[in-house]
Amino acid sequence: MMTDLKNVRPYGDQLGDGAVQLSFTLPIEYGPLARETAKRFCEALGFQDITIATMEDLGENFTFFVIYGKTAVSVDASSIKVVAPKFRKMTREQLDELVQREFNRKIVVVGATIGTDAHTVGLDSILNMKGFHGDYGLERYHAFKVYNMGAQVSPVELIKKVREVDADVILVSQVVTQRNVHIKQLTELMDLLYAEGLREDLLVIVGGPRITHELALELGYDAGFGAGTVPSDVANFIVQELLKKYSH
Amino acid sequence: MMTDLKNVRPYGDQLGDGAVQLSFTLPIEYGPLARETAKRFCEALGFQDITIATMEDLGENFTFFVIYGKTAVSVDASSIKVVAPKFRKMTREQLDELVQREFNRKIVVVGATIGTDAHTVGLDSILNMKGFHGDYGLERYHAFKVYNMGAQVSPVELIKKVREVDADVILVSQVVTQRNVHIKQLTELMDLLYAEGLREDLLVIVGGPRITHELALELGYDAGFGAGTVPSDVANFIVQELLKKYSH
Amino acid sequence: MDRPRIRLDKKLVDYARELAKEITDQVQEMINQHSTVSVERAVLRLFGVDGVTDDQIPLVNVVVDKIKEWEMLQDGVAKPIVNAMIVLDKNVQEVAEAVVDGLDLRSLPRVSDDKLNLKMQELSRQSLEKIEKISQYRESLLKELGDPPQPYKYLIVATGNIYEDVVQARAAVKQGADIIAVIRSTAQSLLDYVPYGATTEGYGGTYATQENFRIMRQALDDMARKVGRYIRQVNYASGLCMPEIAALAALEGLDILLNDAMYGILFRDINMIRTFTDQYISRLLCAFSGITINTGEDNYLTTADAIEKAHTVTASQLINEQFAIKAGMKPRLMGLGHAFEINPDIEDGLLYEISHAMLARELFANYPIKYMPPTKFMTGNIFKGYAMETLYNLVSIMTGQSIQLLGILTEAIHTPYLHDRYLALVNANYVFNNARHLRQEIAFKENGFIEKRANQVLKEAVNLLEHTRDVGLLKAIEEGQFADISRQRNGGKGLEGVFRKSENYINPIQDELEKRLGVRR
Amino acid sequence: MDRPRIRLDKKLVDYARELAKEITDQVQEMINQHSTVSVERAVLRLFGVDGVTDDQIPLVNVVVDKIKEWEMLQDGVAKPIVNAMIVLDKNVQEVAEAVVDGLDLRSLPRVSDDKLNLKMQELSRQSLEKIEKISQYRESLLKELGDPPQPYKYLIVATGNIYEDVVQARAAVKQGADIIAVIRSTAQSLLDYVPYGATTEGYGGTYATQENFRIMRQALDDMARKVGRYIRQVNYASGLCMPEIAALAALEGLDILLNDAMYGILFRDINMIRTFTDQYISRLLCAFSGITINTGEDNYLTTADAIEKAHTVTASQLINEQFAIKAGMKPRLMGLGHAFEINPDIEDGLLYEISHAMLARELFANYPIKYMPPTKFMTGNIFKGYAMETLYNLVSIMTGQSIQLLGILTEAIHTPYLHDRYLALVNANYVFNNARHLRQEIAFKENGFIEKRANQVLKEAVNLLEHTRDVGLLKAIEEGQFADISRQRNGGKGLEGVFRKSENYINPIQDELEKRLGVRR
Ligand code: B12
Ligand code: B12
Ligand SMILES: Cc1ncc(COP(=O)(O)O)c(C=O)c1O
Ligand SMILES: Cc1ncc(COP(=O)(O)O)c(C=O)c1O
Repeated sequence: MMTDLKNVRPYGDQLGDGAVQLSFTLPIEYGPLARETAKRFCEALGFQDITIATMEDLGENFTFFVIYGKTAVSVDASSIKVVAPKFRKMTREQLDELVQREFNRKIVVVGATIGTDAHTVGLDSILNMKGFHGDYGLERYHAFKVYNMGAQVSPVELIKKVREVDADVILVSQVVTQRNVHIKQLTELMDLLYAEGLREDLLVIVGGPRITHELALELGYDAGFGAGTVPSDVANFIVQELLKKYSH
Repeated sequence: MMTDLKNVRPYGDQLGDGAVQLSFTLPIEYGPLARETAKRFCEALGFQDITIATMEDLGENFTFFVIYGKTAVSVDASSIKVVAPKFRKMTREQLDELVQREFNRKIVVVGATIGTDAHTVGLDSILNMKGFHGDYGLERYHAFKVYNMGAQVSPVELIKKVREVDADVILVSQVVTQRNVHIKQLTELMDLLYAEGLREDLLVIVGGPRITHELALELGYDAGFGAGTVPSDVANFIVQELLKKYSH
Repeated sequence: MDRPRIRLDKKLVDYARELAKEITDQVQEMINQHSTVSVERAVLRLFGVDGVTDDQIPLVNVVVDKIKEWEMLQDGVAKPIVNAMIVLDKNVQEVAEAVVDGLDLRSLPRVSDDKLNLKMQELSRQSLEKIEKISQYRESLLKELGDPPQPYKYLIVATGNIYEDVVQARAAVKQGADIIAVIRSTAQSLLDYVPYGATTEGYGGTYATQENFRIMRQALDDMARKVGRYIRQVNYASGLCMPEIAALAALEGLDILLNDAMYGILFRDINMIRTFTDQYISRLLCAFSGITINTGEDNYLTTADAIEKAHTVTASQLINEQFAIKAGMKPRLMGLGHAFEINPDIEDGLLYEISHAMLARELFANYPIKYMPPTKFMTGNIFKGYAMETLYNLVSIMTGQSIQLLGILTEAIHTPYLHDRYLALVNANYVFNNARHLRQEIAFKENGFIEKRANQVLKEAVNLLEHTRDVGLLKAIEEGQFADISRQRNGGKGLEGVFRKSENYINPIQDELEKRLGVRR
Repeated sequence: MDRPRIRLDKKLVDYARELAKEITDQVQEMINQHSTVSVERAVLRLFGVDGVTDDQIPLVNVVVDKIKEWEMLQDGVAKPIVNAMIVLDKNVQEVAEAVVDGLDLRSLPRVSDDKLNLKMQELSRQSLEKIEKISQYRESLLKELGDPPQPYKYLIVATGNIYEDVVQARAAVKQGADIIAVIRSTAQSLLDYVPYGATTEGYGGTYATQENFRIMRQALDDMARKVGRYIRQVNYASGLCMPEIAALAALEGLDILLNDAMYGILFRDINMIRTFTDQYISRLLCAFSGITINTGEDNYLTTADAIEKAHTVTASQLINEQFAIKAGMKPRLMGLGHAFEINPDIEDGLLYEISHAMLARELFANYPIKYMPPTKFMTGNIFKGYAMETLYNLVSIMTGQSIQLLGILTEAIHTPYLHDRYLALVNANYVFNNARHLRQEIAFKENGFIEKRANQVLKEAVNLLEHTRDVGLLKAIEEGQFADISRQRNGGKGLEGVFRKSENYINPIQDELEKRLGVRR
């Protein structure tokens, strides 16, 4: 399919049909009024050709809907500048060699899940030998010396460790995002890094299933890695970014 | 849950959160640009707090998305006038007795799926003894004499039958709605009824999974019955509507 | 043990087959006395007649209609045409074009029967050799690329536009489809001709044309090489043009055709004799060219209750089997159909589904049987529908089905969107892989519900077959014994295209096919 | 046959239980020497101390902290308080309030031991009689309304606001839920007190308070009468306040408590001795009041691989079982946990799941075991997740599980929306009903994959238990044998709340419970 990037619209079964599936619950009693309200709601979102595929009684005056509609809304994708961590993909062996040649020492990485967040699996899958989806973790590289501090680490503890091991890179993980707790915690860390005069010397990277590179940049981080990240992405980014940093 | 009908908005896990699930495909290659385009698309629909729950490569430059977003859009349900066939619910026995008393004859009903549509199960479930969902069909009522013409009946044949049996009611079914073929076929029938001078004397009712009462009225029908209709609804509507008709 | 077993009453199974044989023996006698316009057009197509008139009427239609008009059709279309070829020293296409341009074949002198027969045989052999090559090529491609594991994942495309169909088919193959069926435009089954060329406008489906077959075939072969597994192509030899579609499918190397001995009669109101005759010739072609047929027993359950009428599926399968045997088909080409259509609200409905699936599997142990997904009880609740498809896929992998038409979560709403098909594959890929060898690890209780139910359905099928044998299949259909639908032997569409063969009737293609398939009558 | 069976190596099973018994015997000795602040606060709560100070600190915390400050805690909280009651002729609440207001219990004269003991016994009996009445009432309600069929459908609500939780719980019950759990606010497990009153602000859950218990209980009982089936209520006796939550749950008639002998240590970094001691007292209370415990073995599989570490689940179940026996619990109250957490991309993953589920079922044949849904491998593809839940529900009904925590299709995205819960019920209702008696109709191959795999997991569990017996449980935990997490015996939260009992230590509630449960030590 070749698309006109100036005019991208959802595709159901033909180009430009604008077909979208929605589901939601309305806090209104099951019945004809609920159906009509749902339809109006979809119209207000700009949908036409609205099919109420199902409407189901959830009890307690709630009604659940599955709806298909078509929209004329389209996006000009040609004007979008994507923000994503930039690196070209090299193999582990190449990276190890490169670091050996250019740094002649291991790059020191400290990882932690900060604040109240107790989820470690994501961070571990980037750091541990075993890695993720058949892609080895940073510990497997000769290029890195990894300190994995685990979960619920306070920014203060983290910074203590950074100083202790003279780290080049901080990797923080944030999985819980309810009530934007991750933003609070990430901001706290970044503020402290500046306050301690450490920010400049470090590459500071954040990851997690609902982290985007865009958000990371906004919060003053060097990169953000989201769902499905493989360790080699992170390894490549770190090495290539540090090289840039040091060559300036 | 008591809702402010003036201000109805989807409910995810708290009143007013406006949470909606969407899924759609964009005709654009899987990757960061696709992700950003999807996000912009949802923004253009008026969503905030957009979570791209998943983005999957369909091949051939198509990308599939499941997205959650929140909207500030709400609907004033208090101002909506619902259009729906009006009748009060009486039992089969009551209806049979009523017809016996008021008409002293059976009401004659002709049913058919018209045009190219070959779906009969819906119509049958309204007409046949067995009925639908444990609710007996019209043939089970003493009140009705039913002629079920089956599928792919042309308007001309249908009208011939109506004259032949001196029908009171026409029940047409339309299931296939691709390219609005049902609208074409329903309009054709209605035009012919007028042309033949039969419209006034008849109750003309349409049903089908994507038929609404609103649409039926627009097309000049007396009522429209949608998905999940039970025969007793139709029976009640017919009897009560004919009573009104004759008492005028 | 490579799948669970149930014990069927062996005597009853044999008896059921015997009944079905008797039933179809009677019908075959009638078939042998008849031919149809589509059969004759198929002969012309196989001889090499192609193209349409300026009004888009296929030449084969013009020629057959003319010959019928000249009252020469009772002898078959081959004789007058081949006679003209010899007399005028033209090839078959030139003769056909000449007829379109006004040539009256009645005006030509007759060559000797010997000469005629020789030429007819030559043309038939050439034609069948061509088909043979095509099917050998497909065999070798299948070997080269490798056959995916069963159940094959069968998906439909239905945009109406063959080029858009190709895009969707390619995507589906990438996502894991093993079989692609292009659904036909709604009205096509009642057209008494095969449309021509590449088409871009269809209604709920895309027209079956030779060119469309070719375009899709090429796209699928391309993709097959890319993904490294053989991809099967499906269309419909159903409706008024069964034999012609079978011929075109053979010429374009299709793998599977929907083809049922009774579907057209019951569900499309096509005349009985027309359908029975057409199915025979179309199956000879399938048998010869190695095309698998898929029968349409699933359709019984879209109108009737899937528990009450389970036996009609079995009875129809047995009848389809016997008809196929008569056309020289081997079990490996008989994709008999059945379906997962029980009301999901029924307690222990899954036990019934397993039982019915096991019955089909046991009765037709090495046949490539085709399993159809839930459709009737799919609702607008796409999530619940997706759960139903999960169990459907599980029953299939658990009981060892062969061809799996994947269920679509939006079945109750619209013809599949691109990602509806993707989600169908996500579901099947997950279940098939995650439960890959489940069937080797479980057994069903001896004399338990599943076994008993299967035997009961078989018994009911035998009762229906007994009655059908007694009154004859035509009468049974008139009585409405199948799918609760009654059709008259002198009614239905396409009756005017049926004719009784004269004593001098010759169909050289049919003769050659019957000879090669060893079913010479 | 009411479900399929697999044959486990009987000797190995007995040996495994013997090992778990030895392991827990060692720990129990240590438990007997300790008490904790939460145990003492539970005693006060059961005597009848209620309420909070102006700063929202529970009176029981103030009192216990004071007594600790006065270095009187090693004898238990009961003695000084009951002494004060007698001396001052006040009820327990009045004494507690007096302490908050500054009364120094050290200043009071001591009454005779006999008098003291008599009063303590009286108070304990009164307290336990109250609990007995409550649990009898619940028994009779269960009888009256009827117990729904297993697996029970267990759903969570987690809005943070108890009143909104009630709305969502009511809706869930209407849709078919049998059990409602109110998830606790994230931080609560690490609070060393139980919050007070009705709460409307929580973080990813709603605070467990006595008043919240009461509000939900009433709502569920109302709904139970409406829908005509008994509805069970769940909360968490986990974290730093296990005994107190158990006491409050007993007083408010809860049916189930999440309660694990090691979860707090491993997953919340709570001190070992604290957790072991607390779990014992909390289980005495559960045993007495007929509260089912649910253990947390599912948590092992959220960090470790569900195939590689399957045996850690089994080992933990056996340890939990022995600890529960020591607290006088009967099998019918032991809801040991396990989970459906295998990577869905694994070929034959479903066979592993079935095998693991059968192992738990066979080892704990009549126990109300609790089955947890896929969480780790749930993704943003809610459709695929829904398919996974379908197989999860199928495995449960097929292997005869008892308590089914329903999976939520948006597990990877957010805490459940109202309709996410509804869809979970749609799935479970469909599968449980449609496959209701499947378990009576199938058998697993003798010596097949499922049976062999189960025995292998059992063997690995035995190996782990053997090592644990050899080094002792505390040491094994220090080594990181469980969940790959290492905890030190002198580390962890809540250590400061643990104390060694003096020779004069008295806990009249515990004594009475042990006596009545026949586990007098
Ligand atoms: C396992 C799990 C747990 C385990 C955690 C065990 C552990 N030691 O990690 C336990 C059971 C303890 C747990 C507890 C809770 N959990 Co939890 N949990 C999950 C679960 C099921 C899986 C998470 C996971 O391991 N994913 C697998 C990893 C590999 O994926 P990942 O984290 O996305 O990591 C990848 C990328 O994001 C990235 N990445 C991640 N970190 C980093 C860091 C860097 C530097 C880089 C470069 C990349 C990177 O790379 C990884 C590989 O691609 C999710 C649901 C789900 N299916 O996602 C809920 C989930 C995350 N949990 C949730 C909640 C609410 C909780 C609780 C608060 C519940 C409660 N009320 O008690 C508690 C409290 C925990 C706390 N204080 O934080 C919610 C979060 C909701 C939200 N949006 O905020 C979820 C989504 C479940 C839900 N629907 O409610 N949980
Ligand atoms: C069964 C079925 C068939 C059977 C029909 C057999 C028969 N004799 O009826 C067969 C297999 C023949 C068939 C064929 C086709 N079908 Co069809 N079929 C269905 C299916 C699976 C179920 C329909 C059904 O029976 N529902 C059960 C009844 C009880 O429900 P109902 O019709 O909604 O009726 C209720 C109400 O609507 C109402 N009602 C209906 N009629 C009337 C009339 C009156 C007067 C009143 C008061 C009420 C009323 O009351 C009923 C009870 O509540 C649906 C998918 C689905 N699950 O819905 C597709 C579906 C309807 N079919 C579809 C299509 C496209 C076709 C074909 C065109 C496919 C093709 N390309 O060949 C063909 C052609 C048929 C034709 N020419 O019309 C599409 C329609 C898409 C659209 N929106 O237009 C659907 C939705 C499937 C899909 N996703 O593609 N089909
Ligand atoms: C055997 C058979 N032929 C054909 C079709 C398709 O219908 P049509 O006759 O419209 O081509 C079906 C549909 O299920 C079928 O089963
Ligand atoms: C035994 C047990 N306790 C408690 C919890 C809940 O966690 P928290 O400690 O945050 O209350 C779980 C969660 O799965 C559990 O399994």
